Amino acid sequence: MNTDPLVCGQGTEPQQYEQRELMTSGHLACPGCGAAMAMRLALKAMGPDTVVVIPASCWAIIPGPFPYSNLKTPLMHTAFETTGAAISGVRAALDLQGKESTQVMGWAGDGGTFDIGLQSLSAAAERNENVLYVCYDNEAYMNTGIQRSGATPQYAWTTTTPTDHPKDEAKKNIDRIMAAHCIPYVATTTSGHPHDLMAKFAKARDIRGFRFIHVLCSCTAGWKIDSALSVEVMRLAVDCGLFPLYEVEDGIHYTINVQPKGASLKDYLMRQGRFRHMSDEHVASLQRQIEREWTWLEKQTRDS
Amino acid sequence: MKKEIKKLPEPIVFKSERDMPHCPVSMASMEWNETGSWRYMRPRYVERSPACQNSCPTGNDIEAWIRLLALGRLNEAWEAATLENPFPAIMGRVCFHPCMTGCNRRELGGTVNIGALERALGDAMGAKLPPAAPFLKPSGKKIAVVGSGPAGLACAYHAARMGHRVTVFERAQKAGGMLRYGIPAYRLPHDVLDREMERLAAMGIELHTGKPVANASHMQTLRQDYTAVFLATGAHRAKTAGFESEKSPGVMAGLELLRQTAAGKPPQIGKSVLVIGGDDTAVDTARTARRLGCEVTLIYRRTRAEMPAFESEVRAAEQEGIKIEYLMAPSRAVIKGGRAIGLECVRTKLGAPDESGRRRPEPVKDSEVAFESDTILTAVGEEIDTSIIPSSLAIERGAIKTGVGGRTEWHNVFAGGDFTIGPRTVVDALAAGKRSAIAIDCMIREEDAAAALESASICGNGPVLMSRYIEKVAGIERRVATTSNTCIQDRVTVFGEINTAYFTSSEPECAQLREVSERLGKDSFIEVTLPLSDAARDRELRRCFHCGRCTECDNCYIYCPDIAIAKKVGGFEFDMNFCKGCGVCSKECPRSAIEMIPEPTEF
Amino acid sequence: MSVTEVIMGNHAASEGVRLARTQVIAAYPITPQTQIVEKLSEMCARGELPARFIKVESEHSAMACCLAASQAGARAFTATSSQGLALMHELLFWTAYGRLPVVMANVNRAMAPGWNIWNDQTDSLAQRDTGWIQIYCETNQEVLDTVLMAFRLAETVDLPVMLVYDAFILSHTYEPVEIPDQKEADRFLPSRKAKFKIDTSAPRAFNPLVGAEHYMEFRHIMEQAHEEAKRAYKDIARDFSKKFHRSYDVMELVHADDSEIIIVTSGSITSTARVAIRELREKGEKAGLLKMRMLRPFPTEMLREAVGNSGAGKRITKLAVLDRDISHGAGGIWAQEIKAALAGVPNAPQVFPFHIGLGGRDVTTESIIEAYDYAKQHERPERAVWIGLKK
Amino acid sequence: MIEIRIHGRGGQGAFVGSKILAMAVFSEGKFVQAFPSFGVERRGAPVTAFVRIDDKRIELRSEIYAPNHLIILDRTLLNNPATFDGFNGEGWVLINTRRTPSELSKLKILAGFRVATVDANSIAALNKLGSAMSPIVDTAILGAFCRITGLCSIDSIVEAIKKGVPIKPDANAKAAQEAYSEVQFGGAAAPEAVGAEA
Repeated sequence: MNTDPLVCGQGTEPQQYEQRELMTSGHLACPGCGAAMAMRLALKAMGPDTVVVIPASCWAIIPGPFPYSNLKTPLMHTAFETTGAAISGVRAALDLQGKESTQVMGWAGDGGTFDIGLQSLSAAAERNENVLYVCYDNEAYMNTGIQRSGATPQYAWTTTTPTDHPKDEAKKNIDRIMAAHCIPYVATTTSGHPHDLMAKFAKARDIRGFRFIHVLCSCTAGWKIDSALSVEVMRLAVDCGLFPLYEVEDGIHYTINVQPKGASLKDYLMRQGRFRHMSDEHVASLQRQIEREWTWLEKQTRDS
Repeated sequence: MKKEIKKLPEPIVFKSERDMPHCPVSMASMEWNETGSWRYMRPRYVERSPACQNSCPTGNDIEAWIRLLALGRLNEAWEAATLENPFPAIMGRVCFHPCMTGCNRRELGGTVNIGALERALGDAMGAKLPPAAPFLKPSGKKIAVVGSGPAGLACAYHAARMGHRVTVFERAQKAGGMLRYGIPAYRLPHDVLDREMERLAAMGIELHTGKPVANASHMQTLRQDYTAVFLATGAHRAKTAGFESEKSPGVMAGLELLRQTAAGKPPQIGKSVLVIGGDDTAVDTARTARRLGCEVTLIYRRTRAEMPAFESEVRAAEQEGIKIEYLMAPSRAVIKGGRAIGLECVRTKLGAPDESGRRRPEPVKDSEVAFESDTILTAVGEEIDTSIIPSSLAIERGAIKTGVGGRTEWHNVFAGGDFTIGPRTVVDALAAGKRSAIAIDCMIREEDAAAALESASICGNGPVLMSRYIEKVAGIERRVATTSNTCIQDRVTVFGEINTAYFTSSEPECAQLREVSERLGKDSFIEVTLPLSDAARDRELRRCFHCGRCTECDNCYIYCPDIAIAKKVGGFEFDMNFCKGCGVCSKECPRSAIEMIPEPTEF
Repeated sequence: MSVTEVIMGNHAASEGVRLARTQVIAAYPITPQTQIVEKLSEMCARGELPARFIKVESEHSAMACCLAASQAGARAFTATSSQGLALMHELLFWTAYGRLPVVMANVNRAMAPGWNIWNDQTDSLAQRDTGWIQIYCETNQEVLDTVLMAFRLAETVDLPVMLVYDAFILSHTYEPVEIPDQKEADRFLPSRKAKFKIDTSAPRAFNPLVGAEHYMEFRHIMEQAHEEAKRAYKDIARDFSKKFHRSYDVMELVHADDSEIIIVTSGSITSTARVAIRELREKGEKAGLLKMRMLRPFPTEMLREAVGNSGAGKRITKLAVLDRDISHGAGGIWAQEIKAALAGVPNAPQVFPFHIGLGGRDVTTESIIEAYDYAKQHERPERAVWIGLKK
Repeated sequence: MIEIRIHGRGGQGAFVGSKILAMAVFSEGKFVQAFPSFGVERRGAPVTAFVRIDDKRIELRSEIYAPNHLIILDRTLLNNPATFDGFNGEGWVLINTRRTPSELSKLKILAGFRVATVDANSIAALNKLGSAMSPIVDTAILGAFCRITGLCSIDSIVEAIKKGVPIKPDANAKAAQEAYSEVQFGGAAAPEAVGAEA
């Protein structure tokens, strides 16, 4: 796999991205929506023989109301906390119909994954269901108007963690939780790294068993950024080390895919309204967290 | 505003619940929903001049040919390169490449080695270069060009491409002027030059060599026989270095050594040679003498820092065993038997800056040094031989006085290159030749040359682009198209407009030099600079930012959350029915080829 | 050839699920339902039932699995009880409103707290508004037969069916059950043909956002499906009776001809009530019995016809409704339903509500007769009577 | 209708015993119903199971309050007066014990009852059913029960065991047959005398 995150747009040659679109225009995502980008790219990698299962989330709205859909693949909306179970059910039914090659892709937000959906996710992972579970993580309950979730970074503003008392707790490390299930594949990526994202989806597609991809997706409304900055902030999240891009295979083999370019954490934070109230002390504390995480991650990489 | 026409599906309307499915299930896509109405700003593809192009006096569309070369589209690359600048193989070798000074890559690991790439392009075409076809129909007009140096050849070339019949008169036995007689063959091999001359001949340009235009009456005849005359006889007269007994035998102009050597008849200059000067001619002289088997010492008044010669040339000279005495000024030739056998010099120190901005060398008292020599070669600059200028034409600062497009006071006589005032570089000569070709064409068309040149130049005062000129006069689009629906902007792309996230800092690929032993061996005028390896060339091609030009890198296409960018043959197209105006495409364009503009409104 | 075996109610359900050629089973253990899925696990493990059994981590996920599998075209089954059913509540709507013909067995167990694993119908009755068809069973045979009927009904009208039976009294009780052979079952229950299903060759989005401009229509369309379910049930019951010689109507009125006071039951109490009625009749009482089998769709018209005294010579004066459930603050749920169905019917009998046997309290013939006697002795009902309460 | 109540402790197999008995009786053409005391079974805790037998379909679904027969799988349960609740003494009290009926007849609580005994613990232990500490005695006792009551043949019991006991069916069947031979019922009345009217 080409792990150069910059390969997109760097050279002269057209990138030969998959041109087939499995998502249509006219959908209801906000301008610059990182989650919309993620779905489009993911489906390009997954191909048309894919069933998408979506719980309550922005993506429950984005595809459009009855009688429409913006996906050219089957899509089943399901209850908020059920993604892990619903994809298991679809998988079982398809297998019995001999459609074992059809991919089943759960597509849940951070609330539906880190919080309310963790139980059914964990169970499906424990059963090693032959499905792909995607968490598109925009770091808060955006669809309901920006409330904190287990994925919200520490010190962030949300409507339930106002600037007078921003979030006390650190972001839950869902990737370690999933890796601890010793499933065949866990990966992190962002919509700001399309090449990395598509490569990981393509890799996941060809693995049997439970696969988990965590996609950081910017939310212009919730992160309080200009829509044009949507991709840039995702890239900075990686380049400042806050959101490491890595893979874990079988729960033990760690690979770091992208080395941060050493962007400044403060620069990342200050571009976003949700962090702008942060003191230098808070920034320093977050920086220490980043360093701890990287120390741990690099140790895993060495040990595996 | 233009209404985008595209047949969109209609929304589904259920008149009765009987028409509805029994469960909530989709029946159609969302493509009825024109999210384009959400937009405040709209994107558009723009094309801006790359900084390199703007920095090149000829307006060489470097980005275009680098792009095409990287894509393996060699013929198109050649075509793009020779649109503005006729001689890639020559210029790749001899130009000092002001384009590289302008290159935005400088900020991220170092400027693109355009010179090496240009040479690679020129050489890639092989032994036979394709003649350039005229853009315009034959005009039936005859143009005389006097002098076959870079200015004359450029004028001839561009005039021929505009459909005129061109005859070039050259005093020397072979065409090329300073390219042939001023630049040593180890820098610009003669077969490279010959190839280019053949190509010009194949374009129908008549080259008459050994035909000096000796005097004013001769010139009068020309201006009667030809619709226009372009004078580009160059500056060949060596300036004197100003030391005592400079006229003695044993002292000769470096230029003369170069000329005779190029003509295949190198003079006898003995074993031990002193070269006086610090410019490229001085270095060329020194290195040529070295190749003729001499021990060479270069004497320069200032320090290395002030030396006008290219750093790389000076380094190469040193490698080749040429000794350089800095802060040393000649005071007199030591004469024995009527012949200079040595040179007395005085040490200098640097004083206050002079009018050139460089610190003036001042002699140090009682610091005389003497050098022995078989021959003293002077290379302290050249000047114009004004004797061929008719007396009715004004002379200004030692050169013929010219106006717009090199037009002299005689209405159909133009002049350019070293023959006129201005920077005396090969690339400037090429630019002057092109400007005059356009001015001559304007004269023929009875159009205002000043206006034409201004509108054909980048930002009105930058390099003049042939592509713009022919597009204006004949509507012929020769721009190397990037993407469709592009708004061409007369603006130069600055480094701040490059999205550096998409580029990694990388060192340029540098051309290797031939081993010194080989340079000074049997075939001592063999080309010193080696071509880039294919791999190095390909790496270097990929270092280009392609400032301000769409390369179809797919970034806009791949990020668009609204699938409102379609990939078409030869570029992309926005679908304004759906574009929500988020601006991601513009922000993420690595090279600033998309801009956001306010959504047009009728209110 | 069918065989008759002495099996427990839970295994009767399992046999029905096997005979229905169920494709996807997802379930979670809860007393007293557990033997259903234990048995199904064995069947799957032995290959007797070529289904996928997903051992989920909760009832909630069990229903999510089933509805998703059903959406993908499979025949899906789960079983639960009490707390588990309550945990599923949200997904019961998803299944019904998604029009997915999932079949679920619910073994009636009381709700906590206090912890009580014994029989009580409040759990399933509390789910009456979720859009599911609900059928209550009296015997183990009826449990097995109802599984087959439930799938056929569900797939005919695209609605999920909950078959309901009593904890322990049926679930753990061994009694003879005739188990049809597979061919017989297949003749009655063809394989499922979904109108729409998850299929990458015909991609559709299921359960999208439905705005106010369509939501009400969907509710109305589904309400019509419930009406259709009543008609379809009759056909299915008739066909079942023809093929298996056992008949199950939506309701059963015993001693319809001459009864004056009718004991209304559902589930296993019915059996004991049959004994009680016999005893009463032996004493000369004009006692009758009305067994309610279907809660949803509620058989309003049939009820009115059966006890509405519209026929000549009928004179049913009182209905003693035995509710093994409670909707606190409103009384017995069956009684409410029956009262509502009879509201406005001229000459309709008086409805006497009784609470009986809550939380596994044993229901004996004596306790049923006590209710009968109360109804007989009182001219009109006042508040609900609690049978056997320690006062 | 004949109603039988089995008293045991969790782990002894009272419920399985009731099921096997029902299956055996059913195989001889009678209607049956078998059910446990509805509760949370814990090893060692007192449990009961019930069997109803009738010539016609059994509708009654209440618990059994007046059993015709009692089967007592653990003699310590004799200490519990509730064991004999509702028992009218018409049928048998079958007790798992080494003692003979006559030895037990002195016990006040059994006064007036027809008592049969069998050392089911030993039989089970010899057949390796359960452990020495907690033998599983349900199948053995059924052999004894059918002998004394004649409600079904030992062959039907053996068949039912083979069909309905998942583990060690042969050892269980052997235990039943041994108990059938070894049961002591002290020359009491003929087995068919009880419940014949059912």
